[in-house]
Amino acid sequence: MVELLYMAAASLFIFGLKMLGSPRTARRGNMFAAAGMFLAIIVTLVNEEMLSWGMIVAGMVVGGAIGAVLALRVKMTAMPELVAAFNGFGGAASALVALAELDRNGAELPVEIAAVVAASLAVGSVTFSGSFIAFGKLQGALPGRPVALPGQHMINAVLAAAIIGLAVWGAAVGVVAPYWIIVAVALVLGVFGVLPIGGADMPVVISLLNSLSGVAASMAGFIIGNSALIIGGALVGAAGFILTVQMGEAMNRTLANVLFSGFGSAVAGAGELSDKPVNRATADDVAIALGYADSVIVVPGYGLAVAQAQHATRDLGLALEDKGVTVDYSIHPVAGRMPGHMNVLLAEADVPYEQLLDLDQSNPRFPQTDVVVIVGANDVVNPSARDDADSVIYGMPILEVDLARTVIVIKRSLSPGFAGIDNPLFYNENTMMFFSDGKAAMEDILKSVKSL
Amino acid sequence: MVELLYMAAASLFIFGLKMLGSPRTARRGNMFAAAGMFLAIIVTLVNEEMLSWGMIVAGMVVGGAIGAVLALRVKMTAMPELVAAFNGFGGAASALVALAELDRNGAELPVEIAAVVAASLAVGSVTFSGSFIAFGKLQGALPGRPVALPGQHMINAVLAAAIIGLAVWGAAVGVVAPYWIIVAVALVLGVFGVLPIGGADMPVVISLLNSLSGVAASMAGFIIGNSALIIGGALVGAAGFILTVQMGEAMNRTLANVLFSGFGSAVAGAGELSDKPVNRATADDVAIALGYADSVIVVPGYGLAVAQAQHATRDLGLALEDKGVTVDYSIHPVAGRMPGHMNVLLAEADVPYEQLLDLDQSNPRFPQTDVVVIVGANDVVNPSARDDADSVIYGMPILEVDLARTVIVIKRSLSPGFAGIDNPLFYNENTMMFFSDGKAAMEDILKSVKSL
Amino acid sequence: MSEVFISGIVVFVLAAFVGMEVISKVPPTLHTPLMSGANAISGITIVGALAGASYLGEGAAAKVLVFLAITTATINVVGGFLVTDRMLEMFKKKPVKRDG
Amino acid sequence: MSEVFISGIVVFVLAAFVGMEVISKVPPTLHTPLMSGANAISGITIVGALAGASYLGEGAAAKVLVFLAITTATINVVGGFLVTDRMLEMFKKKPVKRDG
Repeated sequence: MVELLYMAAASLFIFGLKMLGSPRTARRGNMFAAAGMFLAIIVTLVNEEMLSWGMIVAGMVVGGAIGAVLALRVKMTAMPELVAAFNGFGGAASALVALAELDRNGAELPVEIAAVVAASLAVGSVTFSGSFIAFGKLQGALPGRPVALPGQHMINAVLAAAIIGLAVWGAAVGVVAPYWIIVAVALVLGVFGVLPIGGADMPVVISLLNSLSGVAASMAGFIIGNSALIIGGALVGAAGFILTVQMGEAMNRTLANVLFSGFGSAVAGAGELSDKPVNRATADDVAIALGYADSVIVVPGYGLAVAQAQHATRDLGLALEDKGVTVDYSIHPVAGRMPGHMNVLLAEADVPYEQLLDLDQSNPRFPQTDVVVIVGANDVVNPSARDDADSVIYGMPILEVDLARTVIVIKRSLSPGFAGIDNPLFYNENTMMFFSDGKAAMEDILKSVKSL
Repeated sequence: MVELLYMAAASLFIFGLKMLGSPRTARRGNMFAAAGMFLAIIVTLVNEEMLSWGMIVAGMVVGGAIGAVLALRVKMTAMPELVAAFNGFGGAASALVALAELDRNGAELPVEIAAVVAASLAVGSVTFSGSFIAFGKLQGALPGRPVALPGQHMINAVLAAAIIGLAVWGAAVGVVAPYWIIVAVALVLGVFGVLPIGGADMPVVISLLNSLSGVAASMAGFIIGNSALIIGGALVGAAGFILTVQMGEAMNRTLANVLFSGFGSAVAGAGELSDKPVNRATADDVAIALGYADSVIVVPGYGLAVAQAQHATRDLGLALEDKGVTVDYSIHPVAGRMPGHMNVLLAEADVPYEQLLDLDQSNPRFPQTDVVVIVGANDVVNPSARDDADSVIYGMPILEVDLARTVIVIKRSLSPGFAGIDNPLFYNENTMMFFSDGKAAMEDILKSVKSL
Repeated sequence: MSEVFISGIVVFVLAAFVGMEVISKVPPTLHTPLMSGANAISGITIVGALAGASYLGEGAAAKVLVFLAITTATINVVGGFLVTDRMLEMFKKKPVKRDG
Repeated sequence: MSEVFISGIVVFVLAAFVGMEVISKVPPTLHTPLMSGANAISGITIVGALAGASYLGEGAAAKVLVFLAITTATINVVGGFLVTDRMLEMFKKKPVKRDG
């Protein structure tokens, strides 16, 4: 009976995930999944002989309060950090469950159970420390650029091999020590694994950590023989994996390349910045170009989130629409710091769903577009990815904004994007550079547009 | 180990089914699934202590020979019959497995096993007899129109209730007799269930029987505790169910309506045939209309299959293309006697995949099409479904051929389609009726087109 | 209910989800081969028939049942995969010989 | 390997298939809420933490571990579902107030 109720909970997860995939049903889908979780918790509380109600209530109240405050207070621009943190807590919980089981049963385990205990500890710990490094990078407490020791890959490979060796030791000898050492090593591996990854690759990293948190939960399910954990974890593991692969494809890079290339580390790709002249523009110049256009497409990037410019951007869009200009928004799959990041920000600013174009919808439109406004995006509009076979980003699908009649780039300076390479777009004849903070720029342009 | 190999076989089934869903990979997908089956069979033969090699070899040789001959000899027009027959054999096999287990273990079973034995016998037997009734209808040995006793639904409901009663008896008392009676009753139910269903509803019936053959296999899997059967059967059961629902949607009818309405029985919907005049046309008239058109769309229906007219139709299409006419083919989801039936026939005649349009692709095209040629289709092009709220087929999505400039209907007579209702299309100003057998008509028109 | 039976239910439900998801977006053109391929997969019941053959006693009834089960399941499996392949071969033909 | 463990593997594989199929066609716009909702589901490990609480002995280490497990899992579950709902609420807003 318990098993069947767990299966019902897992079915709610499946329906919920499925519904999360379509705009019309997404919110109900989330509620389905939450209902499944509620069911699974109730079943567990009723079924087990709970000896420690005090601890359970305390843990759930503390955890619930922290979770609720974080969820309700977070700014939409900080969503990637929050999801990273939640991933980290999930990984930690799975590792802790494995440790508690180990504490209870001792380490003399059948070999397959020893293996999943080790896997749960390793994956959970990597997820925990890796997520909090990602959190630190996203939040600005740690540098966003790749940070690596010399020979970092070799070090990481040794750490991974050490975990496998420790798991074999634990299974063979049946003592607890190696498992605790696995936790320590895996925590270090999580740190060393994420530190060398640049900010622009965060969408891949967050997807991967999400997937790993699912795998850790699934492994914990094998330890305690609980199908709800196995199914729920496998669903998330697989879903996160698919998203990770999709993000990699959106950058034309393999997962291994993202994780191990130290892509965008200053040394690797800095190249020389061109000293060709650029067309500098003022807010008035930009306002004139926009106000007299028929069609405008806005291309937002992570800079928009940093500058909190989503509302100002939408205000400008509305003002232009009042003047009869068609305004749309083109969003590259890896724009921002997690998959779909820009969509969330623009949705927060009440930009209607229909105006958000994806890569495939956007590219055929640029040649017929009068003005493209780029706010805080760089590598995803770099024509080198299409034209320059020597470029490190060659082959990455980009938004081909250079085909539009006029391109306006709003940027603080000419500094390169995370890929560390120059962007020929900035030096084009039909490109106007407006050097400013994103939000201030939008407000200034809006003022000028209104006085046209 | 055996379980894991079965899981590998099941994974091959899943990949195979997935690949069958896309034209590029379909053939490889079928081979994947076949490889999974081969693996499952080998694993079973190696694992079990086979005491009866003679019987196994004999059964597989006889079955394999029959299957291969049927598969390699069948005409493409007879594909629905063949699939129906294979469904029937599959259902029979599952019921026989259940009977053999019953014979071996006796009838004193745990209640859940008793339930799946009864389910396996009932579903397998209904699938067997229902499939062969469908086979007979499709093959012409039985009348295609609905055939029903007075109070047929009531009789069937009583039979279904009897099966449940017998299952309870079997589980409670632990004797073999009720199970054998279940087989007998279910065989009758299969006959009575399919006889009242008209030929035009066969796509739904075949899908449903397909689904049931999967369910029967899955139930047999529960009896012998074999996950390969459970998974394989559940996959087919679910896939067949989805197809059944899609076919129902393509007719704007619920499954219950298809199964229980006796739709198209002459009594229910005959209405009066209009005595308005029609425009009769000769092969020469048709050839002139076609030869001087810019765009032609051919709408095939079951009549095309009956007349074996697919090659003649394609020859005419090629001749028209030689004259610079654009030729496409619009296929209604329930055209023919099984889902996708017309596509298979036209593929057999080498019509390229790209020229086969589905419902959604077709309807926007008709208003820009010069001539539509309807061969052996009727209800799926009946404008009453759109215009006449009193029609029994009102609301069914149709191919809106009446929006084309000229419509040519090739038909033996003015007799109504399976829905038993008149078709106002035939009396339209811009409709030309060419009364003839489909194949002869195509050949005559081809001759005339060549002499244009 | 035995543990095996319950885990059977879990497996059944999950496999049904997989079946639904995998199929729901198949283009109508492939419906016939899809159905006939799925039909062949439902012949997996042959594994049950073969398993039945492994503990056959002396009873004639059992022998007949198992023999028929093996035969009908094999018809379904062999015929189903072969005819599906035959159909799909036609779909693959290139639109070359336009001179019909 | 125990039967339970093996059927766990079967369940794992099938659930992974379901997860892949369900996700593979999600539009980019919904990637963030999808990920955050999936993340909340991975908090199912709370069930393992609660189960751990049911056979707690006297050891202080075990108590600390289980308490932390319950707390972190609850953060993940509660926070995950709430923030997903908050995001999706924004997506639902109608494009009405065009006067900004």
